[in-house]
Amino acid sequence: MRKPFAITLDPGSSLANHTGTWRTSRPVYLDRLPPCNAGCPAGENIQGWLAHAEAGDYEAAWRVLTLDNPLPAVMGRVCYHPCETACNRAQLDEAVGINSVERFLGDEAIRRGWRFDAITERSGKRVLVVGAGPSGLSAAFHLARAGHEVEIHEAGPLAGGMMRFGIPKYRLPRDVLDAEVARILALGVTLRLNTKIDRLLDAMKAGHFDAVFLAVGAHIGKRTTIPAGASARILDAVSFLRSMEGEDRPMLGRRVVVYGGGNTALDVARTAKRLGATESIIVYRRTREKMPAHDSELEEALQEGVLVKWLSTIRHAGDSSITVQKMVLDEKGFPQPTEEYETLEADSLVLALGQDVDLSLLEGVPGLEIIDGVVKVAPNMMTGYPGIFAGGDMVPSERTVTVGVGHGKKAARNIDAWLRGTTRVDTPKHEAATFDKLNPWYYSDAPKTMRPTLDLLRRQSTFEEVVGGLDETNALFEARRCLSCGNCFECDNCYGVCPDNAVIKLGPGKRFAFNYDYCKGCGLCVAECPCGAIKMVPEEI
Amino acid sequence: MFQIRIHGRGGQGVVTAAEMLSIAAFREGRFAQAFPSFGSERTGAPVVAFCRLDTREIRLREPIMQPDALIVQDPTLLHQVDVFAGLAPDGYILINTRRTFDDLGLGEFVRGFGAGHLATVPATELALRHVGRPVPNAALLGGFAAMSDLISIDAVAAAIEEKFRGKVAEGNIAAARESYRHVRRAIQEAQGAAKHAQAD
Amino acid sequence: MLKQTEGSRAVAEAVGLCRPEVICAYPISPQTHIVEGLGAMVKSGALAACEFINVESEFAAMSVAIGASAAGARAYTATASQGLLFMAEALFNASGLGLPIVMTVANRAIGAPINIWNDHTDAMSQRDCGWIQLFAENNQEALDLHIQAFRLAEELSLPVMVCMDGFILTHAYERVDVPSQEQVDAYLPPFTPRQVLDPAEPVSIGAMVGPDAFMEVRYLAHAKQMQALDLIPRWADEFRAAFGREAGGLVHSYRTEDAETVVVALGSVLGTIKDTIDDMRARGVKIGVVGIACFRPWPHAAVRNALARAKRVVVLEKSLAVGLGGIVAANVRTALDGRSTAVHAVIAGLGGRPITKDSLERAFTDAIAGKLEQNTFLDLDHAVVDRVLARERDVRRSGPIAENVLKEVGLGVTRAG
Amino acid sequence: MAYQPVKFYQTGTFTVGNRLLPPEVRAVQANMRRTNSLNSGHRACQGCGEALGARYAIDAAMNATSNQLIAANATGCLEVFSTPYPETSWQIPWIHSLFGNAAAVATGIAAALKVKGRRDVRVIAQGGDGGTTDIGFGCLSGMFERNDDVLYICYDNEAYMNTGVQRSSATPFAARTATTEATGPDPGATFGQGKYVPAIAMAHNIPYVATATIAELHDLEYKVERAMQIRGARYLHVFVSCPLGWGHPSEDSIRVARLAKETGLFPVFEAIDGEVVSVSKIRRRVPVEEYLRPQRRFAHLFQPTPHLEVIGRIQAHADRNIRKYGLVDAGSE
Repeated sequence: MRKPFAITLDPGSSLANHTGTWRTSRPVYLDRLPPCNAGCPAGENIQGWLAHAEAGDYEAAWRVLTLDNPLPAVMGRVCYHPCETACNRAQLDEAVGINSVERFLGDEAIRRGWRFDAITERSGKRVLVVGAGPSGLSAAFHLARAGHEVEIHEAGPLAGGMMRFGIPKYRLPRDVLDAEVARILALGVTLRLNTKIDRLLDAMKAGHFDAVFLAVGAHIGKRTTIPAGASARILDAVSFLRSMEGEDRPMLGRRVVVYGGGNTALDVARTAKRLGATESIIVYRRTREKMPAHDSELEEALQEGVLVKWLSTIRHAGDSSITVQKMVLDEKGFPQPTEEYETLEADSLVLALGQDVDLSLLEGVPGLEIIDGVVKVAPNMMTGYPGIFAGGDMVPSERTVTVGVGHGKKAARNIDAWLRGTTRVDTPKHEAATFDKLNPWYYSDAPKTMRPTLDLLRRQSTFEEVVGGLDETNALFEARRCLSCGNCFECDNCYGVCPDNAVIKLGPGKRFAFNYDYCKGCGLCVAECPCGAIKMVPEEI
Repeated sequence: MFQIRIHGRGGQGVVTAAEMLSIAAFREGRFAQAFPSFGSERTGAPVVAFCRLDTREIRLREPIMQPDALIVQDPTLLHQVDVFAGLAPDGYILINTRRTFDDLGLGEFVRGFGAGHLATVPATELALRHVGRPVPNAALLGGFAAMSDLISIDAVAAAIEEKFRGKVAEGNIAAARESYRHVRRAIQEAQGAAKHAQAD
Repeated sequence: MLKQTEGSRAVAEAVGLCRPEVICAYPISPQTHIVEGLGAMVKSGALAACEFINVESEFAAMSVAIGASAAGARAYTATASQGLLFMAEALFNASGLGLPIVMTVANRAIGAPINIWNDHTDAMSQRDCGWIQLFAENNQEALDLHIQAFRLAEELSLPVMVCMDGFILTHAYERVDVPSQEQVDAYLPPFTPRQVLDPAEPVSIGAMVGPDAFMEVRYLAHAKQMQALDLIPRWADEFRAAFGREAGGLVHSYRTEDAETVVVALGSVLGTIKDTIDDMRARGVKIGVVGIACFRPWPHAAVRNALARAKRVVVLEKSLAVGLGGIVAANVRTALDGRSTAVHAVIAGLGGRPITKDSLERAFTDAIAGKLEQNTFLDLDHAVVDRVLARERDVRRSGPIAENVLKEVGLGVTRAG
Repeated sequence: MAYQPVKFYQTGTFTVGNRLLPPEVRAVQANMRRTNSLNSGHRACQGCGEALGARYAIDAAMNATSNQLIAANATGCLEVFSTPYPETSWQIPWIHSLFGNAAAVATGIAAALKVKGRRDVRVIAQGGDGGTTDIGFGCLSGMFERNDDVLYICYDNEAYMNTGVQRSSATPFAARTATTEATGPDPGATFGQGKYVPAIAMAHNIPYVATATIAELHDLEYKVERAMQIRGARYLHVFVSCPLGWGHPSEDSIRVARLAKETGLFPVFEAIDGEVVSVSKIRRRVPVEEYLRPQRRFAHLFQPTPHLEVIGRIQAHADRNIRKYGLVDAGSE
């Protein structure tokens, strides 16, 4: 049509007007480190595998998960999940049930028989792993994946270390453990059981190993001198729990007292209940708040009828009774003795006061530094002796399966670098995705799903697993509660809320880009990004 | 050119009367122009309407100030408005009443008007009888046709039919025709009486 | 087909024959009968494919017409007086956007004091709003001008105002020749808009134009109206050929061939003037009249020609530019630029004051005798205004002028409603 | 919510789209091929709520009508920033006539389309609060009363922003504008609570009346789509924030709009044939201070010390809305 001059205009002609010149600061996309990832001792990319789970692709999720941790089914049961403690969602309603989803994925993998990808290229190097506990298995897995030939020497009759000889069945069914160990071995890892190494250097030479990873754990129960009658029955927790794996179960009697405040103490007390003890009493010198054991475990124990004597120390162990001295906390929070005593009927006393490491195999290895009974290692997990690395309970650290798995991975990566004659440099971590960076409005309310728990009667009488797993629907639900803190999950908000259409949508999986020709720098995209994956940076003027 | 001025009150169909008159003239091949005394008078207020008849196009737009004929739809106006203003000597006067000019006190004023130029007719009564409403305009047009011979009663009937429909049209036509006969008779009598008077 | 009918009815039928697609109606005297007639036609189905919209104001009436026209529909409305002023903003908009809307203005005075009777103040107040303004001398011409108006508007893509005197024409029963639908269809092609709102070819109409282009836009509006000066006579000729009658054009001269005195006027008063001129001619007075059929665009050359041989010009107009005098006269003077011809404005018929032959003849005679001032107010009651002015001089709180005048004239309170 | 909620916990129904949702439950704005009816390059201020609301609404309408849409625009910010010669940002057939006649112009367009038998082409009229609640009110009411087939969208930023932030009849009580300065014994607007046109529209018993904010895109799009499914006069009143006129940071435009709803000051609902049929419940009820504080136009309510009486009166207004429209679920508090 012949359009009247000036008063009638062709559509979209304003594209000629580049309003980007108005801008004084510009939005940029970034990735921030989510608190769950930051908090995981095993260094799992939690948000990464949750993202696949959200999409219902559980195998992909499992594969991402197992890049860092080969034992998801185990971890999904025994991990004390610092990731959930750190989870930003806790400030909205409740933390995402990461641990339960991990367990779901682990169980799903076992159920469906998912296997790790076969190793393609081989390095020709041999690595000795001492100890088939969490650290050893984790290291073996990662080393094997890196193409090295791995041999595990385990002193015990079975693989698993503390996972088998420390953690009771009702927390970790053995078939689960066996399945995940088998899957690691399937990578071609050699496992020698009942193979105790006395002199490490000799063993290395004999086996032509290029490097060693030590993960013998801490299996010697700490003793303390308690005045005791001749016939007093006193055991230590480690050997007691280990003996649970044997043929004939230990005799404790009807009244059992456990001395200590760690998770092991709880494991013993709960196990005693299941063995038929009518009274299972924990004696601990501090208060519940000070107790190192995990509160969830204490809760379960109390539910099962375990009793706790707070602020108490054992002064004397007799044949059928023990004497307890009451304590009070001083202003600094340290327990101080009082003159108040109490006598408890007890058929046996189990000491759960921590464990020591058996360092005998290190004799004759030069350059090692032992402090408070543990081996000192460099940040790359290498001991003072080149090529000998160590991790798990035998190095200074919190003694959990998760930490052990983490050590295994870290050590493996550094051993790999060392074998290749390089040194590993960790990529700098992204800035933290803290809660204040989020716009939680966009997340709808969805409280955490509770895992089913076994009814009390059976918990007190049998060793069936106490905590059940999630089924597929609530696992999906739980996964989808993830806020994807700090990382774009393609919610299209920035694309939608830009008043200047200055956000370009790149398509599924490709995220977005800014069109700085038109972006006026209003900052709406930053304010309305749910997960804090955009920030404003000043323009150079 | 022949100019008619119609006096009446709002609601008596004064303007319609002028319009029908112009239609009747048009139907007989004349040029005609009808228009009201433009205003917004409401029911009951004095109203004037005009009608010009000619054999050629009418261009004049001024109000009619020297009418050749007057139609008075409401005799009570005689004492309010100067209805006779500008009336041509020996013009026509038709008044809606059953009384005579003398009864109305106009005997003196109309002395000298030709007998055929004066007539009264009870148009409102006729309207009430035939139409059922006191709208004397159509009846008066019938009377005017009889008095002036400018338009035929049939043209008036046709004009009424153009303005009204069905029963209303029929009633008005009936009223017009009766009024026509009434006036024709009255004028013949008056003229007869006039002749008689000369004969003496 | 010949008919004896009311002017408003005749216009309604003419508009109906032009196949309008959208008609906006808002009542105001004396225009009302026109839209009433059209409304009836649409309701009865006699006028098909037409939307008849009862709007809530004249402002809305013109706005609805703007929307309809921009969407490619042939749009029509009618108004008068205060109504025209109430749509003033939309009038400028319609012409500014170049929308070919046709509107009847039943000319009427503008208050205060409120007055429903005829004069040209309303149309004249909008003479510069960018619309083409045509003035009808009688009902036949009013009818014919509407048919021409649609063609003119749509060819130029400009709105056209057809002005006819309120009551004097709108309410007058006269003989008119109403053309057949075939005749009108042959003369007026279907509306093909210059620009249209259409999803198939989107445009933005009504952009904000700044100093960088506004001058040009206004110039083009002016240039378009200048084009109309050529088109209007051409279509008047075509109209004569098709319908066998004179109608429209720019100016009409009557007995001006040897006239020393030429009267200039617009609208229905031309009829009375012609009768007056015939009488004076009969007495040998060399006088004629020029009727302005198109006031906007101002037919400068045509008027200059028509008045070429005049010794004196008397502009008889029904409008007053307060503080200046005759509006038409002022335009006529520009047409006589550089000539010595005397131009007298005679302001007449304001607010429906009758314009009689006697008064006209008196005014013309005075003009010939050189006794007319530049501005003369026909039949003005000097006694009354002098007394009112005197009182205002003496008394501070002299009260409202209108009421004072009525008192003086002895009419008591106003009868207007 | 009036629309079908999507059970998706990570982002619920509130984000624009999500890679895990089927396209049909994502917002029109999530579509890579959305029409961008109001295109880039317009001259609206940074973070302009009206520019955002207009694209949201018109894109949704385009989507609902398969792009068979014509819009009439009242004078105002939207018109000025979108079509300064020689550029227009509109991708649709669009006309600007006057400040006060958008509704009437739209009526004309609708009439033309009806005559031409183009029932597939739909008409929208749009304007700001000035062009709607003040100068255009007569035409708007006329359009309603005739039930013309037009959707009128009012983008309400509560003052005459185009002319420099003067008070309109939609300006809320106590707000500072250039003609209701924050000085004297009772600073800010002192004209009651503003003219509430949605209720007036409902009083015309037109088939559809709804309110929405730029903070709830899905709700807004749902209402536009619903409106386009109905014939006759429809009215949509969209709350759009104005960083310039209200004095809040440009990035807060959506947040402020969200607070207007969450305080109850701006009820979000829809009405059929003059009766409220659904309301958008308040998710996390907040006191009006949270809404007032971020805006400089209300700064005088907090300086030097909070004017509790005035704030209380505003809170009372919010509470009245909450009662009247049932904006809070019983038991949710």
